[in-house]
Amino acid sequence: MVISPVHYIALPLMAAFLIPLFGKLNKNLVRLIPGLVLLYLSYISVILMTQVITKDTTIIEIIAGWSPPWGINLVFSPFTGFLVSLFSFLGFIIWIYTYNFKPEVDYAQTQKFYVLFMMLITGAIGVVLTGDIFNLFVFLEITAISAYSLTAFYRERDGAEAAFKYLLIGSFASFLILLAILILYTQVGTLNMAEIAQRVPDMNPYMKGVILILFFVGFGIEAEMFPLNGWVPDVYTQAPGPIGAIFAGIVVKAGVYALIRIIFTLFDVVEVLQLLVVMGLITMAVAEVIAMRQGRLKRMLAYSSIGQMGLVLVAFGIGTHEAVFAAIFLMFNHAIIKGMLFLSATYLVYHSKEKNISDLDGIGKLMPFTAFLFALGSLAIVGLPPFAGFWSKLYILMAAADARLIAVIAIILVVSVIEIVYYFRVLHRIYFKERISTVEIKIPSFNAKFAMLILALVIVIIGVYPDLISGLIERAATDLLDKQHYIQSVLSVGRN
Amino acid sequence: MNEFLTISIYGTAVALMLIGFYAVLAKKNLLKIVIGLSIVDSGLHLLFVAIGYVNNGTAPIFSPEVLGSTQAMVDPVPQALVLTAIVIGFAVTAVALSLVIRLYRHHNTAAIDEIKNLKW
Amino acid sequence: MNWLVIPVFALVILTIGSAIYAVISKNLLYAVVATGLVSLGLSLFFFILQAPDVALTEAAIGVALTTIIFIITIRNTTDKEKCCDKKTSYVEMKKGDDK
Amino acid sequence: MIKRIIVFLILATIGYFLVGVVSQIPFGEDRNNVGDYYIEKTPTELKVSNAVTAIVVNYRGFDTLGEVTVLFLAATGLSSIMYRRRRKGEKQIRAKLPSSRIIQIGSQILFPLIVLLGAYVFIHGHLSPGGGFQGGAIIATATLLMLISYRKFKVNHNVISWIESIAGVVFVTVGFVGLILGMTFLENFLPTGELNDLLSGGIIGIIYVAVGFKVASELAGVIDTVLLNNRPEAKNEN
Repeated sequence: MVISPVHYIALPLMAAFLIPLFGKLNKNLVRLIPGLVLLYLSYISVILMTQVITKDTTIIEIIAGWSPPWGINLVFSPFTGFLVSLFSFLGFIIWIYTYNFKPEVDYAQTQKFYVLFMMLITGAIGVVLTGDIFNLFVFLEITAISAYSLTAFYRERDGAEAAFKYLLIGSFASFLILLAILILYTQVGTLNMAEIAQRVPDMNPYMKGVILILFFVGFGIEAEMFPLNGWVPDVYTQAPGPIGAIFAGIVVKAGVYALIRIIFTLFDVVEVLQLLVVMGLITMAVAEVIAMRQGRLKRMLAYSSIGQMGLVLVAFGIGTHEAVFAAIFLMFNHAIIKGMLFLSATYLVYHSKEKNISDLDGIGKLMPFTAFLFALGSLAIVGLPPFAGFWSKLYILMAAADARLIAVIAIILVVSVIEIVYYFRVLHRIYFKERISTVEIKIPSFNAKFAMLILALVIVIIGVYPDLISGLIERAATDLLDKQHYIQSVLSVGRN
Repeated sequence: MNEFLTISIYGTAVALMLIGFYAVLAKKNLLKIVIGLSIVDSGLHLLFVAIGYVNNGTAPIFSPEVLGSTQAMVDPVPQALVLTAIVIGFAVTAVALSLVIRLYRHHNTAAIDEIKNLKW
Repeated sequence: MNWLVIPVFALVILTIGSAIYAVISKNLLYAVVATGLVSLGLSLFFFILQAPDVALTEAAIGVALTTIIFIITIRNTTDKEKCCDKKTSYVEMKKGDDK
Repeated sequence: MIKRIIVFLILATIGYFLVGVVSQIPFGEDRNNVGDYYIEKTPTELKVSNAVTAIVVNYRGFDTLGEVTVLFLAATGLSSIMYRRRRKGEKQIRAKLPSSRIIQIGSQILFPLIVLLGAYVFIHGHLSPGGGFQGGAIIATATLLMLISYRKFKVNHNVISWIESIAGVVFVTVGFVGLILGMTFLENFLPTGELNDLLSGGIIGIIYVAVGFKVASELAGVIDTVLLNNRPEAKNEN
């Protein structure tokens, strides 16, 4: 059997269906299998990416034997492949971290946790890979339902409230997306994204605007765009720690991907890019200002995450090749760095009831390793050299300068200062204050330390040698901007 | 006749969505909100099936008698999509209701304004 | 005029009427039954629109299963929409649950 | 009061928008889209009578795989959300009073009939309206009937999880067989037979039966989970 992109979806599904049965054989298999699956996915990512990059092709995987306009297809191009590889790799690292996390949770719950954990990642991968707009919706729902359930996983927190809030907003988003798909189908008569892209230019402009607005708001909710992002901090705070890392590192990225794919490939409306810049700036500014006022560590990280997503949207909105390159670079950096921040923060406030920042006073001496990694992540995410975050911010500023967007540069710089202030406030508490809090500390288990260390190494290495990854991102940016190539490579598959 | 069918079906679909949205926005009871969500979904499903309709069409099922006249068949694609959408809607409703039960157990109320984190 | 006009009209009234009742009713149990009626009306609409597959699905999932899950939820919680003020209701519900 | 006005303003906006959009969608006009292709190919190449089934299971079979997964995740998530650690000596109580004799006997007679109907619906999914989802839902309803009429009726979770897993694995395996045989995922590899025959449509029948079993066991599991948690002492325990 040859390696093909369909393994990304089919294998996790198979594993998810089998986990209840394997659990009867040996209880540890339940924890082990998701890791093996994610490891395999990372492995095929390497193989497929090499194939795509060296042969300079786009792999189109047909499903059920019906060629693209009629059947569903998966698209593994440099851009989607890059994101999918990122998701599988980060998912695997987070799995290593999760392996011994909260061992006191009952077996019945552990089993469900791992099924939902794996499907959360698989849903996000599916959103990125699929070439069919309704199939994208289905994968979005897979992600959403796992996310709702995982948010409410802990009984002793207020997870159910956060999950209900998330569910309300999420249902609204899926309503808008489904309505948009419906109107789109009446106008172009197809669900294949390449064919839609081909037919959209001839569409009634009024309907085009309507569909674009519906998609924009619907996927904007998933991408944490202002103003419908009130659910984000609650969900990130209430969900189990590693799941917060997955939300920040993987799930949001899938939402951003969907939004970008709709805007860049499906529709040919230029004005929407300016709207994207404006919305991104508002999202970023509002979120960072609120983040400064947060007293709880994870809420602060959540608002910071929203702010970074705003920056990604701004960069995509500028629309030039350099800007798109910078945006994809930032997506990568944010996934790794914010993932690590969430993972280390989880242990820093493990036993703290309120998860307040003030509980961190002087913790640097008690948990040197975790605190050091958190500090490293903070320095990286605010964009200080020589860490990975520096390069992406620099590229965004350069792209904005090229496009002569002085106001954008000014806002980004001001916001960066705010970011530096609130991250350094936390670092100050960690290292330069005396410990007064009586909260017990929890030393991370070995595998958790290992997982965080890998992410930290990635941050440092990419910071020193950005060229290691910039080649891939360059190709991804070219691929995203080349709409005709996407349409042709998908539609040419079955027509010969 | 066709105009009548058009107006009544599109009208019902839009009316259902609006009624559902009213429940979601204005009601304070968690269960009422979930009911509202499911009514919104119903309206959307009706709209979906309606766009596939063809005047005087037949159901998209081939029997020996209709094999010759496939033109008069309604579009099967929206119907297939609605099948998926209905099942997904049911799944979301079930998860929402389980959250309602847990919130009720925890706070002993199903009123949205007595649960602190839901206010925003 | 066509023979369909009157049944369609009745169906519209039934569906929208039940939806409105489901939203305004103070008793949640009635509201849930009304939601089931909306699904029933919908399922008949699907039948008129030549979608027997969807009609069957809506009848099985929308009318039967959704309603049942709602009813079970109400049995687990309360059937009053407004729960007076919290202090008195707490005691009342304790009693009510024991019956 | 202000809140009410805001709500009505929002509703008016949504309503205006929806009416404006919906009035532009033509109703009842002839098809000219991918549906044509499906209607043309379904009876000739797939030999399936029900075009909706053909789309759901074959042309867009990947959606259905996703959809089954959504239901599976809903069942998993639901039982994770409702989970509580059982205290010592605590029993799971369900129905508060046993139902009357009439209901018990009636449901005893109805139960096999409803199950039979459900099985019929999903076995004939490619010939007549209906299919895995509908049949599965019907069977789940039959289980519910037994649950409410017999206090002691137990849904065996072991059996349910076996059926569920095996049905899911069958679905994915059928997909993989296509891949192994050098075709694509979920592609039909069996002879398609004759139109309007029970054994027509190749893998469509297998998949729909698997979907039927899976949906039935998942829905029965969902209902049972929600019912089991209906306990008076289930309060303030967290």
